Amino acid sequence: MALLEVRALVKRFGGLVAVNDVDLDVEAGEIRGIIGPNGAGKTTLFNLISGALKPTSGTIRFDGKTVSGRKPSQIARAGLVRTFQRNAMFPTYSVLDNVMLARHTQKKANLFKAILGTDRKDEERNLLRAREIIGFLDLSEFADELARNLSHGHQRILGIANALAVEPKLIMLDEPVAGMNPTETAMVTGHLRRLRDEWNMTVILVEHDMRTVMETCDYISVLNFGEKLMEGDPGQVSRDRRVIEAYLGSEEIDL
Amino acid sequence: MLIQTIANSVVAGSVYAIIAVGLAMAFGVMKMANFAHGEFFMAGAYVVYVFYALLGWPFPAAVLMAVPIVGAMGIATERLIFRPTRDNVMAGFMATAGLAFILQVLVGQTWGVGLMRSVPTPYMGAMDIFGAKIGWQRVLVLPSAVLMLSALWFFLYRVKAGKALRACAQDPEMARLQGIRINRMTMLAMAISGASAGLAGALMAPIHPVTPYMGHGVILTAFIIVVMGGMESIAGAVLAAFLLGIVHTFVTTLSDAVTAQMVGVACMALVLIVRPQGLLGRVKA
Amino acid sequence: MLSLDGIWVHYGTVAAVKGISIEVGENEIVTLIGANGAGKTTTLRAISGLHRPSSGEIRFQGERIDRLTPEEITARGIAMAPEGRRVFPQMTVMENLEMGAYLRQDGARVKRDFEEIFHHFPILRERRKQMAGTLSGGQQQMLAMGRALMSGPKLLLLDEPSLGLSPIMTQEIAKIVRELHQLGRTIVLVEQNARMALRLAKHAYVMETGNIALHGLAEDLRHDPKIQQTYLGA
Amino acid sequence: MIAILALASAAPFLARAYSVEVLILFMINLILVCSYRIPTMTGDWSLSHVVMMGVGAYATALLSKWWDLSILLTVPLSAVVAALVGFILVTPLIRTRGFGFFIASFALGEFVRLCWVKFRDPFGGPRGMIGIPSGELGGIDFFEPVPYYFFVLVFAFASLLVMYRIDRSRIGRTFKAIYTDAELAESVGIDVPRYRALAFATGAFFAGIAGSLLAHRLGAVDPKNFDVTTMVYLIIWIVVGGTSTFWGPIFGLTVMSVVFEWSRPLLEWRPLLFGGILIFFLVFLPGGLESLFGKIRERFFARKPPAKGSPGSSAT
Repeated sequence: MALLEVRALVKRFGGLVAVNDVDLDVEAGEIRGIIGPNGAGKTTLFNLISGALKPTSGTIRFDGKTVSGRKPSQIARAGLVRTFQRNAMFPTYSVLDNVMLARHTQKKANLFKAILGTDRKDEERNLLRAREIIGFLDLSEFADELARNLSHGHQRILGIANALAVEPKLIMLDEPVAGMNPTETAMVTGHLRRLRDEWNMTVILVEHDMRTVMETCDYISVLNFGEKLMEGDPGQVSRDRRVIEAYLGSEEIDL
Repeated sequence: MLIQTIANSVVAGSVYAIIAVGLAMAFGVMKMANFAHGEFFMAGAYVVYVFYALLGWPFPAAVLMAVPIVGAMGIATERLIFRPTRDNVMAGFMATAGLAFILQVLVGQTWGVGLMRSVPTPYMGAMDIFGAKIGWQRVLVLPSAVLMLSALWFFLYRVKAGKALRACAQDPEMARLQGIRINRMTMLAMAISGASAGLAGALMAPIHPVTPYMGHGVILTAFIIVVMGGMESIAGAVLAAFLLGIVHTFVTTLSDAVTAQMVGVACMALVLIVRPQGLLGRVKA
Repeated sequence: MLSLDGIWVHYGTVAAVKGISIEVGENEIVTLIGANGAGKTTTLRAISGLHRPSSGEIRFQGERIDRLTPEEITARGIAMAPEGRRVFPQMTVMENLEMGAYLRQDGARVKRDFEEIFHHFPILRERRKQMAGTLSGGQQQMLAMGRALMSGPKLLLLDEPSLGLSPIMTQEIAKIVRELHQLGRTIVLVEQNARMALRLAKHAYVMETGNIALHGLAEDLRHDPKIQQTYLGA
Repeated sequence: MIAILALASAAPFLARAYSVEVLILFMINLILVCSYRIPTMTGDWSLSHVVMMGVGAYATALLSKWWDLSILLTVPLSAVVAALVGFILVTPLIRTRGFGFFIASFALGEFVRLCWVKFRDPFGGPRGMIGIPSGELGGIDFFEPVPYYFFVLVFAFASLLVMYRIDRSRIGRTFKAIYTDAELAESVGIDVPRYRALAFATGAFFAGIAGSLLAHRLGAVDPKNFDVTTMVYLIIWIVVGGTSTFWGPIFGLTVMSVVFEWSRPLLEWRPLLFGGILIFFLVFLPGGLESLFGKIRERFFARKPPAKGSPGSSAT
């Protein structure tokens, strides 16, 4: 059984069918790419899986439990955490505090304990783990820096750190390398591979930068017009005639 | 009795519609929420008080004077408060709460605070509809509302500037790409918004106790209507205005005015729970 | 007619367009192609004034326009049919077209332009009383183009006109673009559909991560394997 | 801290009787203004907060008149009642955000207020209720200003301390995270509606304490005391001070209380001054006075801002 199972997923906006009958199986421990030309339905699919949108029909099962129709916060606590296209971090908090904040879901906060300060033990354990996550993503030297003072690349990596803080089984990344220079991009792809290899993390990657997708993903699903066009490994995908046509347009256009 | 109540509902709904339409319009175009809208209503009533009761102008002329005067107040509010706070709806709204204070003091200190300024009724007598008696002054409100709403409709749907205003409300960035100047449109919207509040106040002056604080009751009703109608939907505001007019009048007749207000708020809470975007509001994609 | 010289555009701290230069001659179609997120739309938004460049110069008919507001740029004769159509959804087709002609005073010629647009897009005449928000994607695209044309522009900017459209509809749009060009319009066409764009345009610029990776005659680029590389990365 | 407490303890013996009354009112307002900041931490600006204070005041009136409860019980019980009413009110409100929340809370607050006007029994109708006992403790009659001053001082100190702890706790940080980026907060598993409701009810709890203390002092409650005009004054305090730190509202209240006392000769013209101040701050200094400190600090000490402004985990 796959970690994430999407079955016959449909999303309509008024008359527009944004996602049409999509099936998806993501196995534990793989890096899965989801690509497709502009307007293919990637973002909608992403929002459906993360719970930001409710599907018109179809089911999403994660880790054996049905999650479609749940709130994003519930899905996150179930172990499926997303990142954002924008730089998603709490800008006026330090890097360490960002990750600490994201860890708050680990245990229900208790108003009285918080006032009396008796939740210190949990806090210490959280702090240890937060430092570990930051260390894993090479952000240790910025631990006390305010998030807004980081470079663009490091802000995006902090977004990933915030996602990891929730202790997910699967992270879904929305264009993690957008706007990055080649060095930063290499940094991120390196982290993703290490996450898969060392932490056995499952990753879904929605990304425009094809080089990153082709170099990083184990398997790729291609969307077009809201439907799944094909699936395959990077080599198969980049040679596929339908994929090339979806991106570059048809050769047989008649003018 | 029933007919009387229905007739009263229609009158109440008409006034509410004039008031709420202006509020919805300003919010629709550039998210301008005017806390002093009730004070604009009050200003309209005082225009009638000054020109009709003090200076002895004919009543219709005094009512018409409210349009340019309160409209100009709307423009001034746009320039001095809404434009500098354009990126923050709340700041603009709170600042107009300050404006409400200022207007109350200015009016109160000029014409007196405690005194209920009563404007003599220009049209005595009552109309008889199937046994129901409605004072002519109230009857007058209905055609005025119809006239005003039709004029607004005509402007928004038949006049180029009005269409531009709608374009602005739907997509300000695209409106700019057509060459429509946003700043002019926001001024126009506030002018109309102010003028309509002023007009409503002017019409109500003879049948409503005229005091510097008469805006208080108005603003609550107006906001309930706008929330129920869908914040920026003008048609929604008109619909909600008449619904609330009916609710208020019937409950007032059966019970009392305070209960009517409470039922009104309860209606709003119900709409929020069942349909948070309002009766005719749209969900933003 | 239009020239961009060393244009940089930033969103916050992120550079979306990194010092590009583009030339557009009178009566020609110039296309900007490239994968998603390459900076094409940002470039068009900079030309139309919706996003101010952080450095560089944009000149239109010899005058600098990069510090003007969108309203002023529209008044100078640049019209844009934006990405994702963005018609006024709660206005009729007719009203949308009228808004396109908002700045024009020459009533008689406006009337003629209505006819011309209905000639190019007969469906719009049929649907002229329908709310724009209820049109299909292809019809909305036609309306967005029609609205841009109603301002009587000297330069037409088309942002991804084929986006999300079926191949048949795409072909339809392509034909109309060619017609417009043959009638003497100057057009900047931003497209992801490279094969279509390269057959329509004379000159082409291929964008990649905010830079211009390639440029030249569209004819020469059409069979250049590098194009496929910039799209598919392999 | 100790210095302030010492000063506060000495104050009633140094000041005239009138000033003691002013100081009592100031401390009640201090609890109110700080409690208002709690829901604003999540980004929810409510227009019904003084009504929550009113709930506390009415609860005190009923509890002490009907059951003759001790003042030691009426104050906390009234706070609990206010928190409960807050919880009920916020349930429909939670579906709205930002401006919609603002005006919907206005209407719901009016609903509560209209209940007091409408039901003569038990709320006394439009004129409110009178004859609320001042309370006494161990034979000390709180009708006298000085003993009551110390009673209020204890509650104000305790309330502020707890609110300060909340501000610094992970719950406070979660509130602020929701304000900064609700979508991101949701994505890392924070149940945003639950925390917003919690913030609102917590704010109502402390507003209830303020209301209870006020009711005991005035001996009467009047629905007009908790209307939108009072609410606008509360907004003025918090806008003048700013809301991004714990100290902003306190600072704003202090400054505006001085202005309020100083402007007494203006009589009925006074609201005009306050309206003008509100507009001035929103248009020219939207961050409030506290934002000036940041600007000054940046200009004169070109170093990283100290940990005080940033809710650091190491600070507590």
